[in-house]
Amino acid sequence: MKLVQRSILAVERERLWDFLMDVPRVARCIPGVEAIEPAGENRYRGVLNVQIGPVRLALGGTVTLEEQDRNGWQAALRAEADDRGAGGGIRARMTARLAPAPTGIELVVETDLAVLGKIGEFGQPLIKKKADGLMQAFAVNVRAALGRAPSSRE
Amino acid sequence: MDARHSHRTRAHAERLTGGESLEQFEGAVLSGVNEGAHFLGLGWVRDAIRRIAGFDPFPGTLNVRLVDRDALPRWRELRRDAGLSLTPPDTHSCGGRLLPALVEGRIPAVVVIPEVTRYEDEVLEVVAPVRLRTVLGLRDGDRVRLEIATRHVVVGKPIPRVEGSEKVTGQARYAADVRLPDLLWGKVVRSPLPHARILRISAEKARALPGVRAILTADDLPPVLVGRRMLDMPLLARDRVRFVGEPVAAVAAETSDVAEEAVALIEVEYEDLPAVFDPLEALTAEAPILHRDAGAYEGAPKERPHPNVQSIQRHREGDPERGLRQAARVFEHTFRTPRAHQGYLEPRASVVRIDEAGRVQVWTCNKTPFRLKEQLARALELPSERIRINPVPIGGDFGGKGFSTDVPLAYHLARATGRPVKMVMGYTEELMAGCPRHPSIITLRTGVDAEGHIVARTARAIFDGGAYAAFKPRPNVDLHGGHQAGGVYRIPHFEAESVCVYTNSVPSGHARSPGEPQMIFAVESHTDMIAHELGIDPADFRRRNLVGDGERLATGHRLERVKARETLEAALEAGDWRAPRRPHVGRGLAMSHRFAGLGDARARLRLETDGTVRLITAIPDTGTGAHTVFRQIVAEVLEVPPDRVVVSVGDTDAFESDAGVGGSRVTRVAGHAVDRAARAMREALARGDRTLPLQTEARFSVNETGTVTSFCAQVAEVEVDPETGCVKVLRMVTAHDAGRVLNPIGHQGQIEGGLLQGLGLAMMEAMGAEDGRISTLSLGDYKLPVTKDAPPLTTVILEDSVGPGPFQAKAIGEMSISPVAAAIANAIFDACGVRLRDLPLTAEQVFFALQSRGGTR
Amino acid sequence: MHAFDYTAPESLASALAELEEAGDEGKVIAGGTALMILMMQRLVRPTRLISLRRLPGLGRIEVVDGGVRIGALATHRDVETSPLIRSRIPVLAETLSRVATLRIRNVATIGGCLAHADPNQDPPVTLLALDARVRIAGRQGERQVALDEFFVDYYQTALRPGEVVVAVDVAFPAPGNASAFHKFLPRTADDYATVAVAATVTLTPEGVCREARIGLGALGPTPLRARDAEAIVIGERLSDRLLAAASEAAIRVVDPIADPRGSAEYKRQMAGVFVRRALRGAWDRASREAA
Amino acid sequence: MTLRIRLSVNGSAREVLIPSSRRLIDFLRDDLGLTGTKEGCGVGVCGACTVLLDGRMISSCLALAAFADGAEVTTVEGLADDERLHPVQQAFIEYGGAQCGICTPGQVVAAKALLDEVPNPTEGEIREWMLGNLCRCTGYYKIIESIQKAAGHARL
Repeated sequence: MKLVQRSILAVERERLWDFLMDVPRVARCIPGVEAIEPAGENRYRGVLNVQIGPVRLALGGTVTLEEQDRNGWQAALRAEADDRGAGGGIRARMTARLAPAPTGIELVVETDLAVLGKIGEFGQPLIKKKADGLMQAFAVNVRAALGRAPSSRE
Repeated sequence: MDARHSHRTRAHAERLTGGESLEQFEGAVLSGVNEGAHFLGLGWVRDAIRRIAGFDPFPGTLNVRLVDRDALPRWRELRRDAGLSLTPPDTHSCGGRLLPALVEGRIPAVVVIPEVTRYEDEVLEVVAPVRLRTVLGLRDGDRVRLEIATRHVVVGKPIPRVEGSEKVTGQARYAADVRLPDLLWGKVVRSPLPHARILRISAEKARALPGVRAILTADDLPPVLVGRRMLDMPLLARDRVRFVGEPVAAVAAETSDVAEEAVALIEVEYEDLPAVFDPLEALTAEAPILHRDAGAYEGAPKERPHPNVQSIQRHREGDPERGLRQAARVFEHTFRTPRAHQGYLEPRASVVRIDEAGRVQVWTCNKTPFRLKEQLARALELPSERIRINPVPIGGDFGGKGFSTDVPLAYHLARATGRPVKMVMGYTEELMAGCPRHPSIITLRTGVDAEGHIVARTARAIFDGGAYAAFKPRPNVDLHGGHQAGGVYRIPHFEAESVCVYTNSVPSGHARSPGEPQMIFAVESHTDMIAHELGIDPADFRRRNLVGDGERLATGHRLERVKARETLEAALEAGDWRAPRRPHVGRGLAMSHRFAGLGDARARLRLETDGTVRLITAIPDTGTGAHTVFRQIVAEVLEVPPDRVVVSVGDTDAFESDAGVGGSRVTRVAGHAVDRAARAMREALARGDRTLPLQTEARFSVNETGTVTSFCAQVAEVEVDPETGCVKVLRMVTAHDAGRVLNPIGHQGQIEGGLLQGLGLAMMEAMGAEDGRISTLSLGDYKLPVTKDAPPLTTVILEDSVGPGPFQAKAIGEMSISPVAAAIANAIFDACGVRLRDLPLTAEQVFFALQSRGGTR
Repeated sequence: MHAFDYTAPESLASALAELEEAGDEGKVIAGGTALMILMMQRLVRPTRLISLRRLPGLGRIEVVDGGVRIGALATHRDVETSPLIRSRIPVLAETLSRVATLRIRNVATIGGCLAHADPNQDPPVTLLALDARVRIAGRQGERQVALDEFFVDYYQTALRPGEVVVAVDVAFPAPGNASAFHKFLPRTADDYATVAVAATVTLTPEGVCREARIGLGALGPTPLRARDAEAIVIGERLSDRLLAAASEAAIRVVDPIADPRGSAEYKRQMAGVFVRRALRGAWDRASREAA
Repeated sequence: MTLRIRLSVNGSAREVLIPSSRRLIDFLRDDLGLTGTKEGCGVGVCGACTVLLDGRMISSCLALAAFADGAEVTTVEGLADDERLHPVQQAFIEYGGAQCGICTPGQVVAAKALLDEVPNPTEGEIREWMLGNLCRCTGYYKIIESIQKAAGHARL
């Protein structure tokens, strides 16, 4: 399933870029992410906790920064995580693009998400909705994180 | 059935009020002779009458002397051959014979013929539940009219199902019910990805789980490929997975819970490969290739214009290009149908035990056990004598249960553990990795002349075959759909191309009337659309173009004894085609035809010392009622009461080969085998061969379709809610050119079941998928019709004696499913002017179509 | 299924104690029709299962303070066939009779239905329109929550850890009040609703709407109230224009997801149609009542 | 965890030890060998696993065996009275209510429950009651007819 999240942030492109390339920091903007740690070059290990009512998933896996094109202001990362208890997981490829916008920088995050195994059986439509919600919260948190930073112009 | 029941069956009523097998005799009442009365005094005779005739006999007979001397020779013939034998319980008593009859057209009775009689043979003794002299006020010399059931005393009657009692009491043991000592449970790890390389499988955690007895991956198995015809599928994915749900590893454990847990603990690392899900995209130059060299697979068709083609099938007659050029008008429409599951309620189950002698004992819901044995021999690399498929009833097949499925895995798990292994799929697995009906994209292009005659048609059908062709049994791995592109019409110039395509989706397989509901939906919608464009009533347009006696179908197949027109007219009449309609109500029409199936079958009969006749058939019980029909055939030929015939299914040791169930073959092919075995026995008995047990055996094989087909015409009446688009099917009419109906209960059951499956395909059944992942993974999301969806139904049976089966039977199992969707789609158009070209015909589709047109007309 | 400890305490107090002790690892079960599926799918794996099935008196349906109190353990079928419900709050019996199949209704409990908080279920839709209140018990005692504050998100409620639903209270309809429930089932009769709408309307003797509530099912992350639509009809007389305005207002609050029962856009459109139908249905009944 | 439960199955009292996670259907089929109860969809939709728990029909695939503690369970094996079939069973044989037979145990159990509660149901009542018992072979017509006939028989 494909998800697109757009948000406009009133920061310099460079600053936003540097923030986004700091994977452990940016990952904390996704609600439910815990304990992100490096696991090799451009690779990180971590856990994403997701709750949908009684269903609580602890998706443990890796995030790999696959592409960093600072000239083209585009990056891509790949996330693979599984919940062994349930016997399922997610695969996501996310691309982030930064483009100038009248009131700041537009951050466009495109996610191609696959929900695998038992978790997928729970109901793809609902999971899509949840993932969409997660990405929205992510955008809000990024904005907040940058806003808190001292050099913010907001 | 009473008036409350809007569903009625004309054939039933006709049968009960008399019919062609009743012969008229007239006699004069006389008194004095009372041989029969003595006979009736015997308890076993009374019991037999009760059983056969269904009444308690009045203890006394009415003696009648035939009046018409000309009728005497016929009566003597009947005395000798006809009726049901009354076989005594011991050899000291004398037997006799019963002929069911009606007295004065209303009182059920039997004519009793004791084996030894002293009196003249023109005297009949009639037994009824009442004292006939009193009830009819008869005196000696009075005339009495008798209708005697002569031929087909058993065939054609609504005999209840042979195995009914086991089924209603829960005693019938299906594959999943097989319990063996030391049984382990097997489960499969399935691929979560549609197309990927397998990098690593680690099973340490699973292996460490208490109760786990074996874990197998492709590395533990021989590199064999399996398939019903084309061998393109590994037992477990080797290096690469090609669809979500493909087996990657197998586990055996002490309980199913532990096996399930182990499955979750097995870690498989994959590397994604580009995947393709759309069959049209799969045929482009850039498409990912699923199988590097599919042409090299055993059983693969030679023609392969693109590496992702599973099979391609063409029909060509005349000069379609010229035909289209010369046509007054040309119409082209494209239709789509979705992936659909057979919906049987018994998920596939397999049990394998390797016995002390090293033989592989198999219990599985497979409808073609003898072919399964051959498939297994190759898959397991064993001589076929080492494999024995034990018969079990099958909880619904509808085309889906012909593949070896989990049996090879269960075998390897049994071998690895030294214990028997049971594998039962959950319904989620059925929906994810069963063998659903092929989704299709069908384009029809038809040229019509100025008088409304179809002169030419080209058809292109793309069937999404999924990741493997292994589930298809046809020699060319194709579907039947292509050759039905001409429908029931006379089309001189015709070309059809049907292509099955590899995609990264669950492999498609056969489903009741493979390919045909898809194609008939397209053909019969297209037919209606042309009729409307031409301003001709859809029934008239069909009348103009229906294939006639001695004419050829579009494929060039010549037909005889064609009843297309009669079938159409019967449906129109029963469906009140011309009656006025309320607003938002519409009627639609659709037709189809189908030949009875081909193949080979065997049957063995044993007359046992206790007088029972045991039929041993190779045909498993899939619920169609085949065994009951076989019982009737044997009873008819041998003139014994049907309950004297015991039907049992032989395991695969019992015969050399048999084509099994499928393709509307059973009554025609296996029925003939049974008929031949019974006739052989009758001849043996006639020769005076009385050494019991007496055994006969017969084989029947047919490879030519022949010139007789069966037609079906249906009328649907629907009501559309213009605010929601919701379609309610108000009633259905289904008319069948049925040949001779051997068992009206079973025959009607096939019609009704097929019709409701057709309604499911028309209205709701569609497997959703996103990126190759089936999204309707339970029967809560994938809906099958329920009691309230069965519309009021009128069935019209046109019976006659022209079928290719025994007693002139035709095929029925795959007849009623195919026209339903088109009949309903055409009715929706008639009701609200909306033309739907994609199945299912959802309320949502109708709603948005109405919206875009700005309301109903 | 995974292994777990199972207890069936015989008093509410001990059930609550056990639940508290189990903490995150515990789950209560009543009818089990929803939880069993989640457990079989391995998506919920409690190590302690506390059955409420033996709790005495929790299945009663009784008159309390001008209304009816339905015990959490009352099954759908109990409510559907209760003479009290049938005579006093017929729309509730009607709603329950449309849920799934008899086998499920024989087992699934009202408390379980509310606690499961599946936005596709039918009873909350009507209970919202009836302004029901949920009674909740915890170790600290009982509390009441209005139903429209009870549902929080998909499958999520205002229940705090350690709490269970013990009853739902529904007031008897006032004079001039009537309700209607519409479940749109374009596929099969045992399906979840594509959309479900319940409306309740109280009319003055002159036919003016004094009070109205609209519940929506399968149209968002929780069962919803269409408050704007309610406000539009209050103080008005029935007309096509009024119904059209109300249904447009209702469409604005829905946020359905696409599933095999329909696309999001179709569900939105159907929300409009069925708000209209339910309002009209309730209105017609209420006017008959008033007449 | 192992539980001790007491229950009656088809009239005979039993006291058994079961794992607490045992489903009722597995208990009946695998522990007691009562394989007449079938598992179809596994999610309570199809009705193949219908049994009666204290006279009420339920999906045994969605019930824990523990739920049957202290209760009376009736399965298809318990419908016939000695050798005499229940009228519903008899009618299903005679009127073609059974074809492949996999849904049949659930159908006859559900139909028995119906006739116990509504001895003389209308066709509409039959369709409503049997809504949750899927059949893929018959198209339901002959099931409905069988139940009507059984009701008629029961009246005699």
